[in-house]
Amino acid sequence: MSDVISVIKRQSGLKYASIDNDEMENFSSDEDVPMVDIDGKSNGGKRNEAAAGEIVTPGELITEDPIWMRGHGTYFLENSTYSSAAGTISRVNRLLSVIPLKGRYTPETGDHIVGRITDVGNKRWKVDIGGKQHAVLMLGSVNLPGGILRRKSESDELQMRTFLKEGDVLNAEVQSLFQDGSASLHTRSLKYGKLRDGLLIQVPSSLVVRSKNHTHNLPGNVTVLLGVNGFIWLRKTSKMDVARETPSAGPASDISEGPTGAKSLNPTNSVSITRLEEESSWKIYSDKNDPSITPSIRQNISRYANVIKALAFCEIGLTHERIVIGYEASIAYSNIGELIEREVMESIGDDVINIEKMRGNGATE
Amino acid sequence: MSRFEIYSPEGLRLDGRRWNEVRRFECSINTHAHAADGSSYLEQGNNKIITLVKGPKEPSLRSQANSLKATMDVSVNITRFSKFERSAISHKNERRVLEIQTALLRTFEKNIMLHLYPRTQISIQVHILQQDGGMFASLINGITLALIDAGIAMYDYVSGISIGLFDTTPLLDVNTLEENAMSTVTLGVIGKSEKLSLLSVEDKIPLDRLESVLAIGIAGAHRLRDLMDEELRKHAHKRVIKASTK
Amino acid sequence: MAKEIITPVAESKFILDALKENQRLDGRSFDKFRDVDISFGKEYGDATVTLGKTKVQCRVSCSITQPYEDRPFEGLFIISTEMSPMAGPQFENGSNTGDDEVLCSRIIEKAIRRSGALDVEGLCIVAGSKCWAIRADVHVLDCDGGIIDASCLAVICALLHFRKPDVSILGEQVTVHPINEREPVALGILHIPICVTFSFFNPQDVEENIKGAGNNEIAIIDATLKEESLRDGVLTVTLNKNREVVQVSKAGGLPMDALSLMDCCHKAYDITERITDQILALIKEDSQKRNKFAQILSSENAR
Amino acid sequence: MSIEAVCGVLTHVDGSSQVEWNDTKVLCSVTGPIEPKARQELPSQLALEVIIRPAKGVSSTREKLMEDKLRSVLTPIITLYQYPRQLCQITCQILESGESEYEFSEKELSCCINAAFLALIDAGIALKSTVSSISLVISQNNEVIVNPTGAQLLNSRSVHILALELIKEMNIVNNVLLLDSNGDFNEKELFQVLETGEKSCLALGQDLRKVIQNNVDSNIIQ
Amino acid sequence: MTENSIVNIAPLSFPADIISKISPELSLQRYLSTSIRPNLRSFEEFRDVHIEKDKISHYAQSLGSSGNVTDPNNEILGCNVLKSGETVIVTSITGGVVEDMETVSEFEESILEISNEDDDTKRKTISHYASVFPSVLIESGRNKHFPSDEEIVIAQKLHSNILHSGLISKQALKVSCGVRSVDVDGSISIVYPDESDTENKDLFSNISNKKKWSYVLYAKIAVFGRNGPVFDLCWNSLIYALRSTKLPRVFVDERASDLKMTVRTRGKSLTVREAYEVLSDPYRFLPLNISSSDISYASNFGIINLDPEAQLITETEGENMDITEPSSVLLADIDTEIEEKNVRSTISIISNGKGDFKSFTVVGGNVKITSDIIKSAIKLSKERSLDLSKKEV
Repeated sequence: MSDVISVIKRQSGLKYASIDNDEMENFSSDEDVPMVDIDGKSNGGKRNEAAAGEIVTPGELITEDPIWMRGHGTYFLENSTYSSAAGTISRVNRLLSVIPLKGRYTPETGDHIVGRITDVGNKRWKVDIGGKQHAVLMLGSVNLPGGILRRKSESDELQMRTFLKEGDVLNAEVQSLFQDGSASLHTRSLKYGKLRDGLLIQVPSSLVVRSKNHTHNLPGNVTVLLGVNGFIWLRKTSKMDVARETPSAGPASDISEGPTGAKSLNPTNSVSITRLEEESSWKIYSDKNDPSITPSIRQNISRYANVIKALAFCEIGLTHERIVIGYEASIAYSNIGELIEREVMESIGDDVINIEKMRGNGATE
Repeated sequence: MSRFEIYSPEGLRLDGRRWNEVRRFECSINTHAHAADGSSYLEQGNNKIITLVKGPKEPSLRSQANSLKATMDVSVNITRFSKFERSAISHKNERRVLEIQTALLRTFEKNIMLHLYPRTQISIQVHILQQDGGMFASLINGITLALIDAGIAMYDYVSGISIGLFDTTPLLDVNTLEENAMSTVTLGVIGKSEKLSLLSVEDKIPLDRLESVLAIGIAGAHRLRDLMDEELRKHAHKRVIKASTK
Repeated sequence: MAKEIITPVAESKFILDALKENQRLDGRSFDKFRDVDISFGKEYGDATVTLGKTKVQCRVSCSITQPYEDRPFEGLFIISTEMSPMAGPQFENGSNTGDDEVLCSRIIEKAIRRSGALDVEGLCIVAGSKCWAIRADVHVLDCDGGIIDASCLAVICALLHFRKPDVSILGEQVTVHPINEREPVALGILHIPICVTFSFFNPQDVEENIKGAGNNEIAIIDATLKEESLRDGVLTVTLNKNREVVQVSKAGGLPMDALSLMDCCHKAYDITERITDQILALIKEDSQKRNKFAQILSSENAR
Repeated sequence: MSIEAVCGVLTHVDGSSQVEWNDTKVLCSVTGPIEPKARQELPSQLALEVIIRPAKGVSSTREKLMEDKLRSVLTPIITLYQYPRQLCQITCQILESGESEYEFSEKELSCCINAAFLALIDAGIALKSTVSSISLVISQNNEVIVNPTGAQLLNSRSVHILALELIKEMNIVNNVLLLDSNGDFNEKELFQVLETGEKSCLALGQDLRKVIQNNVDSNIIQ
Repeated sequence: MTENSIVNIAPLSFPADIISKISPELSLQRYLSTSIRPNLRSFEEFRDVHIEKDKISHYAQSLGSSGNVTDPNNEILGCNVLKSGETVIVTSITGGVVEDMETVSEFEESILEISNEDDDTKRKTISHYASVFPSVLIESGRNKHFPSDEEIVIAQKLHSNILHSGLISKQALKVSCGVRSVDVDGSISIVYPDESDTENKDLFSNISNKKKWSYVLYAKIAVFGRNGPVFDLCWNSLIYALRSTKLPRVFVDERASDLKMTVRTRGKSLTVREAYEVLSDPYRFLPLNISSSDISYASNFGIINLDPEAQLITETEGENMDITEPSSVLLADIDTEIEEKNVRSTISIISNGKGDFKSFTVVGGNVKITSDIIKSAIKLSKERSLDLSKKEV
């Protein structure tokens, strides 16, 4: 290539007199930075290694050291490694990878997620979990009315729509991953199943902080289900939820009652196989919402929803404490609708951070 | 209209720029977070372009799913009010628009790591609100930004630039008046390299001039790449600070 | 039914390996354009171009119509390239909305119509009210790759070969003289654009192509159908004899170094020179043959 | 001037033929039996997709009428039941019309019929019997002219196209596949056309057999 | 099924309509063997044709009432409604005026003049004749926006047959353009060349040699209740409509005849003669003179082999003769789906009842066409055309 004609860097910003011909663009006053000297410092990547947590953009050289193993978000040629996404570098004992700022949810085994059924097909449901591909929920990995021990029969296949049909929202756990990264779910515990009496909101999945338990009862008789995939379900606290929070007297076998709205017929907490059969009766797949939801609970649910939206707007990680703090901070605004104003959202975000710092308990990382 | 000089002897163009100056280039990403995975709004001179990238998502029609790699589709919507006069007919399936869509698709098909997202679909929608020359080049920049915002793995930036040739002097980043008055070349350059992913010459150019026009174009494209990179890093920095306070 | 051409993996690997060793299936070198055979039909404006196994015919016809309002001084010139299953099973009848068909017709449009190869102002009879409408129909009879090059050649040869009836004007009255009455008039051809298509292959893996400095991507001229279906990128350069680049179209595909693209343009220019001379010789020879026994041709009142 | 026909001219189709007769030239390609699109499929027999493309311009209603006639000629002679749920694409490209397109299509159609017949044989599709077709004209002074030129067509009293089904080495006329006459004529002239037509169809049949003969010879290396 | 019980297969018998559903071929043969057809007509019996008086055309209203035309923007120049069996065909003719683009050189024009002076009975070459531009729409309940193959084929057949039949000569469509002049006292008078005296001959001459116009006729044919091939019905309806068609007189404003205007575009100036505003006179009209000797009517026939096995066992002993040649039978005027589906070979004849033909189409199909079949078809078509020509338009 003949030598690239290097172009002189213009120091002062040029004020462009608006040309009489009006359709010509008239520049705002800000400085139009024309050609920068090609061989100037600003172009090539810095020779030294990019530090951890530092921002890289696609095509940028990260390191030339061959010892690093190349993980997600990188590609390599001989021993130089380049970044293939815009994000921050993470170096975990010799595994170098780039975490993109934004990206869809990538399922991991064991994640507690909330999803929506999009398709009913041969012995499986397709579930939209906001990932790159829809997840699969096999007929075999679902609780069927009549208890766990029942064998799956032909008639079940025909009645699949009576259990779960398109549009139903459910919470489930990622059982395993396929070769191309898509997830296979299961709901074989009373904790999981069809969700009702509530409202679904979506936030970027990176904002939901992974923790041991994702179902929290909130003041104001509302329960929140933080799906790791960013799908969040808010609903009226059911008896199940109450039972879950209070340490149950009976032998708390691992079958803890799920908030699937399955009404436990006898309040005593003795867990017995027979009770399981009653619980996994047809109720767990009923579509009827609980009629006794009072308007005040509805208001609480929508207030919580707006609080969560505010936190997401300020890109603050969602944890149980922060939601409660945010809720308390939002009491000041009587009209719930106001909460989604930009300024209000920002002020809630700041309040949550300040109050949290004051309380000193900091984010449960 | 009176014949006014496209390029004055003193070396000034209609809008006061020099031969090697790029127009005002302002871009922002994550502008439509609710509507799409990746979005960008680009103003290059008077070109105003919104780009939305949806994906990698479940393909809408089952038939489109390819088991080895993601399938892509590009749709360019030239609004009727984008030019000075409102255009009578909608440009939807004009052959020129079909050609641009195919060219953009084939440019980014080679740049995106499609094999990482099998059985998925990446759909790119571009809305041209206002166009003032070098529209094809701005489309390339808009799509590059939106793809990066969507977090889709790609090898490098693709930066687009248009160069006019006013009898012997190449003029960088032409607007409509210059585009109508002279032959223009549109380039799609890969990152900081001198590799051309896209090259389109629509009118006659002397063979011996082409090389110098390409050289200027590539330098210009690198310049735009740096501007995009700068904006991206600023945006990323803001997010990282906000995230670190979590 | 458009059935994609699926080349078996073994065959595609074989072709790629052969290319790596500088070999092509039909023994041609990378820069060798298939030899062009042009034949003219009985009537004026009928040219058939054979490029290896690819066979394309172009028919030019004329009629009198009204010019567009915004261009009262110019005649009309339309090029139609419609594919039919005759060319190969991968084409549907009358379809021209597929990606490749759109690119092909747009390139020919830019190469011939937009570049002003035909002098449209010479087609005007009475400014604002009557002008000639020239129509070039491209029929692809057999497709073995290189349709764009063959079609562009066919259209140019047909235009050079075409003669329209002589016209005399008195005031508003236009009279068309049939061919047997007055010698028909040739069209005004301002320059002869020749298309040359390059196909690119990437012998190494993608990262090498993007980041590597090696630049050893393979570029071959005038690929056959099999090579076309395996190529990673395509570049179509149109030049004419007076060293002008009429149009260049590299619509994406394998990124190529600017220098090697320039090199392609220079190679294309040599081929352009050779083919242009061949065309002009053939046209002269055909017109001599015609004048010897200018037999009466059926009158040219096209539809 | 006799017919010039050659088979196997195209490479990417199953069968092809080019027929040139008295300044009308037609190239025909046959692809099949192949997988049809769902909407073309017939449960019990071969589906025929007939496409005729004019020399000048894009195919319009005139070509649609010619396609309908060509289809009605080919349907009885192809053993359709042997290729159930399959498709056969017959594409005829008219290279030189040899007549003024606005008024006439007889010469082009008769050439298309002969070309399609040769292409079907070249493609090896099973036929019940054979066909040969000619165009005729009754001139101003009432004499029947076989295979007229474009000029004779223009100043004729009536124009006829005739396609006959020939059997037993194309020596015996089995049936009239198509007779389409237009213009001013009476019963006597009609039968006169049929008679003359029969003789020249038989003669043409022998020419076609010779073409098929040397096509087969050239394909099979002795 | 136990081994030893003899299964007696009683012959299944179905009522007629079920047989026609299960195997239409068999049911048709059964009908034919009793020498009647599914539509209960005899083999050679045509459906009767009933045509309505032309009521809706532009001129029909004026003729009816006091002569001045009620609705000026009713553009229909000629119309016909034809009922035959269950099928109804409504044909409406509209027109337009177009400038002659393909002006012919003097040399060819002179031939035109010479030839139409001598007897115009002798058929002239085809370039003297014009045609109608039909568009056929077969109502099938679904609103489709592009015509089906059948509609296209019928429309094109109508167009080329009208052209070849020499029904409409180009002379008949030539426009003799009148001039509208505003007299000194403001009264508007329209003068036509053939009616006016000689004094303003020059006025017409300078228009006539400047621009030539001719009429263009479009026909919209709507078919309701399609019950079998409809080409011959469409043709007959179109002929009746053409017989009732009238062409409006056309004139030009006087002052427009010699105005020049200069237009500057793109740096070039251009003098454009004022485009003539051709107007049609809503009151004055000329009948379209189609040559009555060339009027002809269409009829269609089908031929089918009688399948011996399917014959009902009739008592007549002639039945057991050896069947060498499957006797075929000629059916006139095919209608109903059963006939249309099973009759592969058809004959369509357009004749003028006096033994001359305009069009004769035979599609062989799988039935042997013999000359006596053709003869009997010709005889029937003559009778048909005769009684169709007697119908009053």
